[in-house]
Amino acid sequence: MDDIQKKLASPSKASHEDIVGRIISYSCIAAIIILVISILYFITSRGLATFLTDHVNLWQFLTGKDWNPGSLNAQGKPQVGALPMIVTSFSVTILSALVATPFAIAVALFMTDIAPKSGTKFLQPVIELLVGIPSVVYGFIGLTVVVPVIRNLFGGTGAGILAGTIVLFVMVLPTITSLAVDALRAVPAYFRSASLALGATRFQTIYKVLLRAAMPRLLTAVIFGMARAFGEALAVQMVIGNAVLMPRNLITPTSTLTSQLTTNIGNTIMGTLPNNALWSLALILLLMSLVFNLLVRYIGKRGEIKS
Amino acid sequence: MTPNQTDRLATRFIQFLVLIVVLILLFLLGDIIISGLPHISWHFLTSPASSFSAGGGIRDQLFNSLYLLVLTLIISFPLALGSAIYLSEYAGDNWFTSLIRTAIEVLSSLPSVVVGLFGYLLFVIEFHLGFSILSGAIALTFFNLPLLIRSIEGSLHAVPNSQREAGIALGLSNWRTIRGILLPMALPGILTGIILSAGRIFGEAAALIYTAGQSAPILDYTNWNPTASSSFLNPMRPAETLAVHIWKVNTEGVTPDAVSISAGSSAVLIIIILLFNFGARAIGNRMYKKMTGGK
Amino acid sequence: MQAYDLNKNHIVTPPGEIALSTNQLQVNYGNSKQASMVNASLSFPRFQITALIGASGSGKSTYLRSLNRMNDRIATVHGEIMYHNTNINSPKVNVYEVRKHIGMVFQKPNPFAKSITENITFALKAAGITNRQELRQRVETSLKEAALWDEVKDDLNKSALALSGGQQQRLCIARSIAMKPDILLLDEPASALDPISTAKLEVTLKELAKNYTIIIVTHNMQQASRVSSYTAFFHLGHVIEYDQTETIFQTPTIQATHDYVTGNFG
Amino acid sequence: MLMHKKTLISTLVAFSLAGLLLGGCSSNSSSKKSSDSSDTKAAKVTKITAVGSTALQPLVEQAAQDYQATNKNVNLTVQGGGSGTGLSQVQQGAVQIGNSDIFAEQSSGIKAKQLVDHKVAVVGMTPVVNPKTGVKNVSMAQLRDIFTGKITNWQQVGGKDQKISVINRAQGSGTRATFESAVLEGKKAVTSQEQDSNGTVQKLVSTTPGAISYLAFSYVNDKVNALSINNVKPTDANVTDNKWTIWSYEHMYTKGQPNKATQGFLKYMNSGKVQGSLVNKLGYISIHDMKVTKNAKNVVAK
Repeated sequence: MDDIQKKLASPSKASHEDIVGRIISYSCIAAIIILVISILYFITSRGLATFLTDHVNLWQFLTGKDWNPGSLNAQGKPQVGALPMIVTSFSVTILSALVATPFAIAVALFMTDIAPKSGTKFLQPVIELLVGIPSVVYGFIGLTVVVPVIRNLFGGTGAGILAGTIVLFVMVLPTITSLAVDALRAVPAYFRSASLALGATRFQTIYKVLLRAAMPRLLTAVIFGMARAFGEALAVQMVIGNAVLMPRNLITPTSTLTSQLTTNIGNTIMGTLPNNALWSLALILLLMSLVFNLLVRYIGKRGEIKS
Repeated sequence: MTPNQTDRLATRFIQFLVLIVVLILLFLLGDIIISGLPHISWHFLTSPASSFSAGGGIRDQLFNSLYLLVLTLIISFPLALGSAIYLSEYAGDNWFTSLIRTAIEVLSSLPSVVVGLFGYLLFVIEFHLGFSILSGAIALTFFNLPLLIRSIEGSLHAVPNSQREAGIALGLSNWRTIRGILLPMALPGILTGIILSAGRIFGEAAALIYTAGQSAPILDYTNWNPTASSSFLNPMRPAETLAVHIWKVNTEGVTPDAVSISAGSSAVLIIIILLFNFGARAIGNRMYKKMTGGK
Repeated sequence: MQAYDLNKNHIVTPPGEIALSTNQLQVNYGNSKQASMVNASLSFPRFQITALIGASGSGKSTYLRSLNRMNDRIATVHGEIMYHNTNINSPKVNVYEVRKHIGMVFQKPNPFAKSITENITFALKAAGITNRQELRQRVETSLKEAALWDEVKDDLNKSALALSGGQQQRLCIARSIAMKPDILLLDEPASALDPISTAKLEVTLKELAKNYTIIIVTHNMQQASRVSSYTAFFHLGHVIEYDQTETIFQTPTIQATHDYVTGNFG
Repeated sequence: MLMHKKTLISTLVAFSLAGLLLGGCSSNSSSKKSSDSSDTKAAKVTKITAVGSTALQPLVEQAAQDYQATNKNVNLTVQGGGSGTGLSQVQQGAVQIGNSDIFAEQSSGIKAKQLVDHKVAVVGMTPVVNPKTGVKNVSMAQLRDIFTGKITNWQQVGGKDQKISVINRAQGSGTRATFESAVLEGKKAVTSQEQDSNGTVQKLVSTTPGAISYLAFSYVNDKVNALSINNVKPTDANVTDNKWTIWSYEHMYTKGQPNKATQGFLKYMNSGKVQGSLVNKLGYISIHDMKVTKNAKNVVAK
């Protein structure tokens, strides 16, 4: 056996290093898994208590329209119908995403194709600043600016889905934009040059080639934006009005899952139905965020750019 | 309409939308800073808050915010770094990795109040950490981790694969390659990510109300013993941060100057976040220039 | 493209000392059932330059990258790679040692974002060489061997990214040979370089062949005929012909090789 | 300059490793540390935590600060979280004092018998309306009809022709419980906007045309109109003899009899120092000034 042969057969400093590296990074990921499992278990167990300990019918919970967990209805059953909040949460989420998407894509296109240099230099900080503004501040601006404007334009109290949508629009804009920028940047440059070389105008290239090639990732961006909107609490709570009523139009006070949760969690007694019911709302939020993520994964898998 | 006209029109339209976004930001910044700036004074920044009379400042809240930020980063950065390395360098492309990714994403979209209560019941009560900066920092770690992991992983991903190959082709271990070659190259991106996530920590309120608490006991800035209960360095003391202060002053504040305190605090918060952003950019650019030899 | 009988081949075993040989090497990328490389059995003579030629997708790079286990994470490799009487394609073998002895230079120059000196010393330090004197010595020798010393000796602390493409590639070679490997694998090292840099590189390679066994992948047939003493022709994942370079280019045995080297291909 | 970068990286790595250790064992070591420190200092410093009602928080917080200035052996932490949180935590024994706006008996899920009530202040509440409604006085019956949704226009109570928009407080909040028990007589409030804090309610009522809600006395300012009920004005004096009926106690609950240190602080809360000046400064009514008492069933006695 020669020297080299021996070296080849025995572990070296490098192999030890790699074991150390693996241990470090694996234990980090293990710690995170523990964190996630603990919080998921925590929310799930509390959220399910409404159904398991208090024997609330799941179907009634999802479709009932009366939310008043502290008191009983005519049949002596607790009033825990979460439908108005579910509907409102979805409405503000979808509406704000619908409004934000064109703006986000416009900003992204501006940064990637129309004015890549100055656009990025100037708009990148704009986007990051929008992320940086705390939701408390968004909420107060919503309360002191958006709500009065809506009240003056449409009457009523001003609080409602419209106000929530406007506030959330600004809040999800940066999320969607930065992901849309990534999506557009991922389209290989030769897609653009090939299209332009064929005589297409910039708009035709953007519309027919870029947006189409980037579509799966753009969709992903929108869904991430929706996930953010769905989970936002403090800002929405201040402008939505917090009345657990089925929304009849865009300007009557209503309530989202998060706003109800934030408003009432401190006032309920742990272990009682009103408290458990709120945790069930949190569970819905958790499940929805799971659904959004699975959706993203599904779209991502189907739409990978093959190159 | 000819294609060229459409093209021009579409460009105008895109520019118009961009303009609106910029105007929204300018309006937000303007609104916050213009209404807050007149209330910011040296006195405001350096005197303690008052619970019922006018003229209170935000000295302790400001310090608490910064201290909490540092503690949160000390806890979350190493975890995020290790996990990001795992995800970008070690993880295979399989269901397990995708499960972990989904779990991390779910973590980032949890409503803060839920995380706050979880932190309250588990850390404050169960682990006897009490209302403390430490509890708050752990709770904030939950939000910060997904952001940090995503940005670190992104920065590692942006390092060309040829650098990895160069490293291991020299007989270096993967770990040495990551530490010595990939991380330095990813450093500007990682730093930017940290600073941007710092903005989020700085602005978080709901999760802190139940963990770091919403009262600021008088701090002794001359006591450097971190185990003394009045020391400003004690991580086991309750602490109200600037964002929580804004929330409290606006919701339950009884001081006559609540409005101006809130406006001033918001402006301070935004200015600090602005500084973070510009800092991140400047540091990132500088490091990038150094590394590429000024090219 | 004309369909050739891929199982018809002509493979010689070079006389003299063999530095590295493969036996029935098969490579599958990812989970793909379709092998990118099948049954490659070649022997590489010590202190000679061997060229691997073939069209894009012929499997020559795949084969080369398997030789120092660079494909470990992206592909499964079956078969034997014999080096110093050891099958280095075994999971038991210390892969880091393999790569120390079998160095590799890539298609695109990939210097680290460090100074020129650090590019060379980084791996040396990791390997446990800490003596400053020795480090300095190795930097100088390897840069000289890679014919880069005269151009950079005054700028050793400058970032390697500030060098030209050709210089970067020679730095990458210097970085590899500073580890004192046995064998040097080069994966189309000149493809990103201009003709002048390429010519310089070829001269360097010929110099290096005095001390190292070199295996080079190239799609440039002139380059193969200029620098190598043995040449292997790859086609669609099969080794079709392996012989002395002169024989391959002037009197190949197999029709496919003939068509390829004369340009009547595809 | 490259050396500089390298030191930065190594600091970063060192930093992260240190943090990893810290993060990894933070739950253990720090909990140990805290119990250690409380053990070693047990002779000297006792830790008291009071949690709950956000309405009571400013008073207790300020009192605690003053108290600690003279009593160095007590370490007081005062936090909000809501009355529900306060009651559940004190019942579980997680905190020493649970602050609440409502009687423990009124809260389902709380075993009130285990808890000892310490009333420290009285809060008066008043209906408030947007100044432009033009209404200054209503009868109790009218007020009830407004909040149950029977009266929907200000014209019906002598104001302008304007729709009434009711802003309620969060379900389960102490303020709402007090208001409903004093005004609604067991009827159910109309489902409407809910806000969970005095500050937000004050802002909304002052800006929303036709708005009505209710606030603790200390949050009433010149931007909102406080209503008189049956021509009784919402003043502290009227609360003390129950002419004004919408008021409640601020409670500090302990589980069983409090320990010595907690007892000392509760005594201080009841002393002239707090009751004589601090309570009034923060807009509460001193418990000493009350000429009547109210029990958990809302029965008032002289």
